[in-house]
Amino acid sequence: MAKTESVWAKMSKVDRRWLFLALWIVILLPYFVDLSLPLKITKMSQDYYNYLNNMPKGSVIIWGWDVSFAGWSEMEAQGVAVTKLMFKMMREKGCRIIIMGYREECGHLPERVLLQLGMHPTQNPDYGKMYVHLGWLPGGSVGMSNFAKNMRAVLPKDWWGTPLDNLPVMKGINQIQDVNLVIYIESGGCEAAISQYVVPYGTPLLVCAIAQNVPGNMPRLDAGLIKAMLAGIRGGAELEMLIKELGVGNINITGISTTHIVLMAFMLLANIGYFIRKSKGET
Amino acid sequence: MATFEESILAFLTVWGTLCIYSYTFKDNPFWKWATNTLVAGYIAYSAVVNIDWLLNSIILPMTKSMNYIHLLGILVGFLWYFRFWKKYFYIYRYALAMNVGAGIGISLPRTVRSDITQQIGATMLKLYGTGTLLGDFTNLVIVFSVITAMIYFIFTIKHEGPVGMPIGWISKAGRWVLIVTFGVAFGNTINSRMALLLGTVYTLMKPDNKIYFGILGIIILGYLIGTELLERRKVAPEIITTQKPD
Amino acid sequence: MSLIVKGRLFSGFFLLLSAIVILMMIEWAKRGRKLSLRRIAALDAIDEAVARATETGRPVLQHGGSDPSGNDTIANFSIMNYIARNCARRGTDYIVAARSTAGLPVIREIVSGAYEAEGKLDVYDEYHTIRFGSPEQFAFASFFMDTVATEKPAFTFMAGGLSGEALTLCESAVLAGSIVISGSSGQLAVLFAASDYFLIAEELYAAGAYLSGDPLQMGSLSGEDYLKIFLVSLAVIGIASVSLGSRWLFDIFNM
Amino acid sequence: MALILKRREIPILLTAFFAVYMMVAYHLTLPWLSETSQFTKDLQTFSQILGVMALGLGYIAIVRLHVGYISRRIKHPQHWLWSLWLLIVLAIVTIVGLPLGSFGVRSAQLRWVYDSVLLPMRGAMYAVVSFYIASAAYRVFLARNKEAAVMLGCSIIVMLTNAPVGELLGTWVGGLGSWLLSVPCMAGERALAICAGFGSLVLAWRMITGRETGYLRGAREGGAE
Repeated sequence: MAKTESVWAKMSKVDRRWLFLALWIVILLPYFVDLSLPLKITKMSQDYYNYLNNMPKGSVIIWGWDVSFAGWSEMEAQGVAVTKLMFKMMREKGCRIIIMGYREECGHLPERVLLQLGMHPTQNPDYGKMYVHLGWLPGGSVGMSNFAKNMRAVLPKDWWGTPLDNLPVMKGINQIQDVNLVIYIESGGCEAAISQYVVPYGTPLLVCAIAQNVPGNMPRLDAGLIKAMLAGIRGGAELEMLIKELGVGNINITGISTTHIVLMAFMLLANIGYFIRKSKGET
Repeated sequence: MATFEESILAFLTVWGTLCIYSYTFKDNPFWKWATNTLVAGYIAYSAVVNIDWLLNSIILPMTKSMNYIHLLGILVGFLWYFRFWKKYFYIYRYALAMNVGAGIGISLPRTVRSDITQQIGATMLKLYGTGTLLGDFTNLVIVFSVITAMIYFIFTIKHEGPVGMPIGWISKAGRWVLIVTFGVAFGNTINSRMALLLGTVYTLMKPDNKIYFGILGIIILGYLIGTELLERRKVAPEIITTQKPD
Repeated sequence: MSLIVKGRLFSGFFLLLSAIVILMMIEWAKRGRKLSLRRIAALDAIDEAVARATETGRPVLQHGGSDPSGNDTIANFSIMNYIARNCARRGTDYIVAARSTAGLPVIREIVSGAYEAEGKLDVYDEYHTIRFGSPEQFAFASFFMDTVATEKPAFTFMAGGLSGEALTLCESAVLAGSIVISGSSGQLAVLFAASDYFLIAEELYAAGAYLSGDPLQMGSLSGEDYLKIFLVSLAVIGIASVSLGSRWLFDIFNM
Repeated sequence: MALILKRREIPILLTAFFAVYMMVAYHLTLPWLSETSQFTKDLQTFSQILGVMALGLGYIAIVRLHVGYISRRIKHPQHWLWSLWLLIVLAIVTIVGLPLGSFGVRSAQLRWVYDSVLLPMRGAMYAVVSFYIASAAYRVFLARNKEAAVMLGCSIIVMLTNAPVGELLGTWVGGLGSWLLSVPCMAGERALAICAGFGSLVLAWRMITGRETGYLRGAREGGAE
């Protein structure tokens, strides 16, 4: 009797580094053993994909980035998958894609993805005809509000210094009303995009949200301020499946399963231990 | 085969990441190195990127055709730096005040619509006649939850007396709504954090980086465990005496 | 062409209404209107936790908050004053882990003021009580955890601009055997789960207002409450009329 | 003169002017007072540039802090040699990022810095927290009372919804998880968003009317009393 007590009591005091070790093991496990499970497409991701699929030909789309370096580890799946989808729409439907960033890091992050996809201006002569990377826009809400009214006042050149007037893709695009859709990838909330683009001008907005911000964005999705939302790494993995180009999302989603199982096991063990100790009057 | 440059890149990537992860074991010099490097690197990075924007979008175009608003912005912008001048630091408040004022003026009216009036508008749902039983139930839950949770945040009514008592009950229900919200949000936070972790591990396990991950991982872990064991030997008696019964 | 942009009338009206109500309530509170607040469980817990720290002879630790510009930090300062006075009165060791350089002078003022008000300025040692870590998020987290490990506080209060690092702080304090009370308008779920008592967003502001009795904070709180009651009643009317098949209120909202 | 400039009324009036003008302009359609009038546009461009000009504040502040640490040879909270290293890194990245010679923001050298140092390290920094989530889940997340039990239950259902492994238990898990997210959680978040909106309204009106001057010095004068 006394022995079991001490086991459960000990368990509640186990050095947390053993838990960390367990976590490391299950994170690395999928790299050595194939544990991939079938992934069901959720309604949210399907809606997102359908919305983009139903965009009319020749639409102008702002592909806005607001991801920090810290959030990129999670958002890489979505960022790359949506960029691929954008280029697919550009080729198939003649959509014009305007890539831009809303924080310091987001001049370089899209550039990195463009390099990875072979769409960097040094790699692709089509740059500037159908798509452009405007670099990043400073100033948060103030900057966005200004950009919405008068794009060229604050971003007269693209990221590599070519004046916008020399780029055919920007022809006739001077304010937010000339844009059909804004896609916004965020790791720190999408309030600014909603209040500067959606509320005053009614521009449709799609959001790619970090999983942590999904609950906070739900009321806005429900109120119609956001048209569709892609949620966390699972959303990224699902979009990869929908566009039939598997990538980092589908690799990491297996790790999500294994880590979640371990975390739930931790929770369960802790609670069993707690109740046993409680029933024995130890707490 | 990776080039020399790529190898250095891979080495640095793995080294930096592992130095930070070493913190989960305990505070150590690798972590100190990493956090100082990161703080400095990030601040310098954002400064140069901002300078680059100013140069490219504002200052260089100004040399071609004068834009007085841009010029005024830059000149007034120097007021910020009075902050570091003891005697006239208060001038810096002018820049701050303008900046804060513009921020409020631009975001407030729109936030009122997106976060307050539009949200209340979206809560005005049909309580019956949506067609399905689940639809009716869902609407009822939404309406009930929003209203009770909002009443939870009303503080100036005491939960006593004929008016206060029912409000107290409603407020209790609101607390339960918030708890369910937090439960769901916690699940999503776990998802987010695990995804971050997996993303960095994905970088570590890239073909170029794998080998460094193995080598550096063993070196850093060896150092940590070694120092831990040494420390334990030194302070072991003390731990026993200071441990408090739970 | 109308004078007001279409779709912005109602939110504009609400903006104006909010200004009138809030400013009026602040003015009223300044003229000496007495307000009573509903009970907030975490507030009673603060007293108990300080008492426990006194019994065990271990210190009380408080997070100094990030840059002092938001509601969270203002509330944290009010609570800081209360806890510091409480500790000074009972002779309990009190430590503030400061994060912001701009906040540091304010913290010094508040804590020394609290000790002075209790007539304990002779035992107040600024270098022991107020410790500056680093303004950078994770460097501060590491400093905070270090402080927790060496001081082993019996009670830790955290509020004022907590973000991603908050869980690490909270977890380290819990591991050191401390009661943790926190309050924040961000990171709600995580902190709610990890702390013993948690002041949810506005609850923190209410706690700050209650503990300081500051008419500015009290008045704002009461103004907000009137606006909330107004909105809730509008919502109830709207729900009733929508259920009966009329969308007139909904249309007004979108005017 | 200096006494007049020092007065708190000047910054308060500036805040009030900028805020009230922008709010009024947002709602009206007058040719000289509307959101698209030239003056509003100019004022916004001006504010944006003004905001960017603050770029050096954090930079100078951190240099001053660490120069202070070095000159006092401090040992706590960290050894002053680390501060020296911090300043060296600061100098290197700054030089690499400024447009001097082949350096600059778009140079290969800066790409190195962010690709190999900043990007992985900042990601790892936040990922460290995930380990603490694991330990919090184990140690703190106990069904001690009804509240904790409900929260635990909701979290587990959402975790099962987010991970593909949950589907092995049946489709009801995903359905329940999405319902929890889009109905009660959405409603709770809506209430929180509305209240947060009120919080910013209150703060804004207090700032505009000069009742809240904390932001101008760091905090309200006279402390919290």
